Amino acid sequence: MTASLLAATGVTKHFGGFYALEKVDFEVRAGERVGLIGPNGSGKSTLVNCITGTLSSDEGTILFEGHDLAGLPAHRRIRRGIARSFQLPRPFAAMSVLDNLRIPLLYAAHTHGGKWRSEEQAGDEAMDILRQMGLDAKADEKSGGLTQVDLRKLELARAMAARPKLLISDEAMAGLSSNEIDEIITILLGMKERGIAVVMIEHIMRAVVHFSERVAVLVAGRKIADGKPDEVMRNPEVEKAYLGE
Amino acid sequence: MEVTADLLVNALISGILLAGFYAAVSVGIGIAFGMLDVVNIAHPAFIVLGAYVAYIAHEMLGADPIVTAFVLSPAFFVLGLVIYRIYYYAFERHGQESLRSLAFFFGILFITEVVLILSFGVDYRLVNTSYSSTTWRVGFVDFPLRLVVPFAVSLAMTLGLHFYFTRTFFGRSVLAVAQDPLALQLMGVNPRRVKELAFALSIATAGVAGAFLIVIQPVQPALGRVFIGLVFAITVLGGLGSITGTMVGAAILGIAESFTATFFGPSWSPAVSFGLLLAALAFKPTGLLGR
Amino acid sequence: MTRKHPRLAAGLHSAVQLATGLLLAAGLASAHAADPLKIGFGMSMTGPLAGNGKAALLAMEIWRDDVNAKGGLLGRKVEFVTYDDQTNPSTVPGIYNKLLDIDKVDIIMSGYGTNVIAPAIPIAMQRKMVLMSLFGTDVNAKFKYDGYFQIMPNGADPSLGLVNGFFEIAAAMKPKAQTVALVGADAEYPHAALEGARRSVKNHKMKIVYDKTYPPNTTDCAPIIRAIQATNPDVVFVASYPPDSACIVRAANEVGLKTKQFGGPMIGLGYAALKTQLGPLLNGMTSWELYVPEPTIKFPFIKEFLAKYQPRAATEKLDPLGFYLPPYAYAQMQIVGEAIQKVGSLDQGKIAKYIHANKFSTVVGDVSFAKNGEWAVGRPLYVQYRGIVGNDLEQWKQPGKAVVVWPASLKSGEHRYPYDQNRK
Amino acid sequence: MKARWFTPIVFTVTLLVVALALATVTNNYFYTAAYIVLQFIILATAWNILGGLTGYVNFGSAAFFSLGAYSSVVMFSLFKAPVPLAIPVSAAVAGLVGLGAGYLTLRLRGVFFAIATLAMSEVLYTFVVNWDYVGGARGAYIILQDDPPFGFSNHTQYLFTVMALMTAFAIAVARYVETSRLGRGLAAIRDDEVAAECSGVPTLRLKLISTTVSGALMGMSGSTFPYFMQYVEPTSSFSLSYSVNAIAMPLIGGMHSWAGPLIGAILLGTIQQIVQVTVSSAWNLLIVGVLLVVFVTLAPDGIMGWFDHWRARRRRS
Repeated sequence: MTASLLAATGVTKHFGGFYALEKVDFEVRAGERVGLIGPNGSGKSTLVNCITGTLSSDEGTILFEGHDLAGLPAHRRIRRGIARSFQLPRPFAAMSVLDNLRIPLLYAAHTHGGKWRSEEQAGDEAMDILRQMGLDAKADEKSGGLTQVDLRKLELARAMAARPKLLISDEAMAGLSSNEIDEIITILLGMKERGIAVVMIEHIMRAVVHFSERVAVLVAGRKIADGKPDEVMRNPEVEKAYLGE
Repeated sequence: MEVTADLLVNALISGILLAGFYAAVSVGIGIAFGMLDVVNIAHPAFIVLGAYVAYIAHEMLGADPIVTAFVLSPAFFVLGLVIYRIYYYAFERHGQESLRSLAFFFGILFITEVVLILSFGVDYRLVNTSYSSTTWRVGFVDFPLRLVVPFAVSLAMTLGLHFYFTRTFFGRSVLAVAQDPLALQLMGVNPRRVKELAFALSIATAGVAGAFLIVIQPVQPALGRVFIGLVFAITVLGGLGSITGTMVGAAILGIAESFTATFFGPSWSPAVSFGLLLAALAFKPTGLLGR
Repeated sequence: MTRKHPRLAAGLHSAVQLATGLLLAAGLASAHAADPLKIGFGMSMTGPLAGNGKAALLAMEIWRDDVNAKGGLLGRKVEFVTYDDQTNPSTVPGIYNKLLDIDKVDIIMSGYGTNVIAPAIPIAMQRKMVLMSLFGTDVNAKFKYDGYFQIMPNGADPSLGLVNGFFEIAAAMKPKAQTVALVGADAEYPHAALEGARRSVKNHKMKIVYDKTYPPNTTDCAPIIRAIQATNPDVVFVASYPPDSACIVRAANEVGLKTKQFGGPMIGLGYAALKTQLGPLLNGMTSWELYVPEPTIKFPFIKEFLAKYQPRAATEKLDPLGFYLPPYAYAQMQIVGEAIQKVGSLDQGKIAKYIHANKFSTVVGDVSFAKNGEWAVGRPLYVQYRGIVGNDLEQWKQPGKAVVVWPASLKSGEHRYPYDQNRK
Repeated sequence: MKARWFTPIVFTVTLLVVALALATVTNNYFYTAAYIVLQFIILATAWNILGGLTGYVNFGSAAFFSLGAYSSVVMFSLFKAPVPLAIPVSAAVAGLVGLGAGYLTLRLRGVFFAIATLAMSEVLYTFVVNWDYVGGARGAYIILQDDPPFGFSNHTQYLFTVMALMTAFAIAVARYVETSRLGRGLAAIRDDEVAAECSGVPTLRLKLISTTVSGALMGMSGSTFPYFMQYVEPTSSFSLSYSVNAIAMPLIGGMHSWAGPLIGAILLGTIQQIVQVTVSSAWNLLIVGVLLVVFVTLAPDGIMGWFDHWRARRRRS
């Protein structure tokens, strides 16, 4: 067992009287592929937001590589290596696809990628990433005009451009065709080679089971299961939560 | 300054009467900006236009300004329709364009001002109605009809609008349109049509508020600029998306102004009003009754 | 505008000059004897004081036509070059530099009011031009320019001269007024008047019980009047601009202000617009005026001037009475014109010296100037409005409606007090 | 053009133009009109750093301009501060207030931020009106008795030169902000603030830099105003026209680069100067109004937008 990369313990978040997360423990080891599933409104996105710093949690601690992330704003967390994609794509719409990738390359990647990049270097690296994603032909297009699948790819490409150690992919496949889903899965599986741990949040079970080494299940703000995919799927509580829908 | 019951009660009444006028002036922005997200900064210019229309009718026919305003409100309604059409084709169709539409309405503000200057000159105009110089006195409290009449009509108008927006199908679809135009379309309602009519309604209120304005104070073509800050302050302070929010905002600023003028020194009243707005924005950006 | 001033062509021409950077050295083109004599100034034609500005411009144009009918000045036809200063001081440097450098005017005059006079003075000083100015309040106190003159008849200490009459009336009441409330708008002129009032109150050994200002666009002045009433003053002094003059007068009537004397230098009450609109609400007030048709006021030629002014003002939708600013706008031109004619040249130094040294007979009476360019002896009027019925304009052209109660030499009636018993 | 050459070139061109003007132009009207146009170039350029590059609409440009002007008034009243000293202090004061406005962006976006700046402007105006030391509602006089320094023949020419150099500085700053890493970060904030923060952009810090720089440049443009007028009063220095022009000029010129506000300000500023001395200002207002309506409806990306389109089309063919 490798050491834990991300260790969240007892994370609690409430909005007024509504508990979106209640004492959730969540762990990711370096290079691991983890699936995070749960019905709508179960708190998956809230957990992502608490980990990446878009929201601050009310209780609990989140350690990344052993360091407490408490109080760190989102931009400092991505600089430590936690990148994310958004459920609804949020491109920098007025910029070209290439420039979208320049932002994390210039603002996040330097901290653990070793060096400040020049504009040219950032451009070259961005092009590399786009090539891997199959987006290189669209490098000069305005990102606002991309198709759905390209927007999803751009989300992932931009997250990768931060040179992360952990990538959280928030429903990158919702609404895509099955060919497109396979494309995205291939991209995510490729992360392992680069030593990037991936947390995949998804509704599409086929993809989750195929992809994940481990699966955690959130229901109504609590984690009800965590383990190997086939074990978790057989868990009666999980079955209830899903079949009961 | 010694605080006496006389001053206190009168300050409160003055503030409430003023609030009635402020509500009428702001309710159009409450609809256009608060419900439709149209930053109609030219609204005060239409109010001044309404004031001049009422003035002309009074000079030529001796008509009461407020009666004129209601009689002519269909004309303002049509003006609103036209402006919304232009706005729609230039901006709304393309989505996120609040800054450019802001500039657009600035342009409309200037053009309206110039039209007024060229047709009426730059002098202050004022209308004296039969009730302009009557004051009811109840105990030690004054009720000048110059303010009471606009207050009462304004209250009726804003309450009417409130019920219209909360109780009718059309009204509710206006409230829905900003939040979820797609769902509305699925219900068989054309969101553009809804916004168009609601915007036209907001301009119609400007005509009425203009009549109040010329009953209450002398008017010159550029007076509208003074009200820009005030109307947005009132709308934002009370909270967007409801007529009651506008009424609460108007009440707060009206009473604050009256109390500042009575007990501290009128010179500070803009600082108090806009300080309140800044504080509200800093601590509760959605306004006091915000959605 | 172009209808009245054929400036469009000239302006475009100068714009082309500016754009191409074609630049003539000043003084190259010396005036030919047959050339018209050009008088240039900015004037408020838009903006909050435009009503006054346009009326003043009309009066000045009447003077121009009168002079040209008599053969002009120095044998030259008089021409105006005017620009709209938008009642905005920041336009003034551009306007006056344009007048002097591009239009090459021979004489400059000021626009209306302190705000636009102040930034014109440094330019006049730099070019050593005489600046006859229209209704500034003690602007020269800081500049101390000897080519500066000012036509508002408040005397050598303008802010005190403006208000002194009001407090002399208060002091003459029996018993003498003891307590004073001062209130005014947050603008240049009212603050100057309030400053004078504080000094005058002190001179008359009275006591200030209320001293506040308010924003010029106040919608409802009743809270102010009530706060004043709560201090129960013998005298209420107001310094205001047109819109808030109306606000204060109406509030005083609505609240039922109880005091012995109420009024002051309230700009706007001199115009037909507010006179007719406020009508009977003015009764009993003690107000500052510059001309009223009382039998004691016998300025030479003023009737002739008004006979020319009033019909033209009516067609141009300007102040149809013309009692406040227009006669003085005309008078300042008479003074400058006479000085040029007597000096026999456009030598600015000699013109200034002549104006300082002589007494002028104008439509507003005899005028001579103190060292600081103000009237040597002030002559503001304080009147009490009486017997105003309805909103009819014609009644204001009759004597007995605005009775002069100060100064004693021009008095046409006695001051009646207390105010609240003379309101009806 | 290489970035490091831009600033020297701007300053060299500015100095050459100024020297040429001083050598050939004697009429002061040129200098006063040019001064006003330059003042608007700085205001528009400064506004664009926050409004165009960062996406936050400042509706209170007049307040920052006045902060600069009144800082100079205070300095002059205290010890007759010369212009070169008044400028940095005015910029610093306006920059500090800009920093404060930057913290508003924590909670306020879009129109709400615009309304907050408008409210701030009203509050500052009320303070100036009630502050007797700077003349209150009566206004303040700055009377320049001495001859202008550095051998200039009069104050107008001196202030014109100073203004031209400040304009060059403002343009250099705007160009630097736009083309640097900072500019990329601001553009990311403009497009999507949450995504920017999650891409490593320290959004708060960048917004604070943007509001501070923008405010400081606006303050700078107002700092020489009292010396130019020798008289300032609050109503006109807080005039809506500064705020509107600061928005309208970049909008007409184009908001995505430093050249947009420059072109817009030269165009609109010059038109206003010409109209002021030709037709009545009622028409002046009408021209601004019509230009605004026409440009925002027909040329959404301003003049620079046309230019970019034209360049793109030429490259393609």
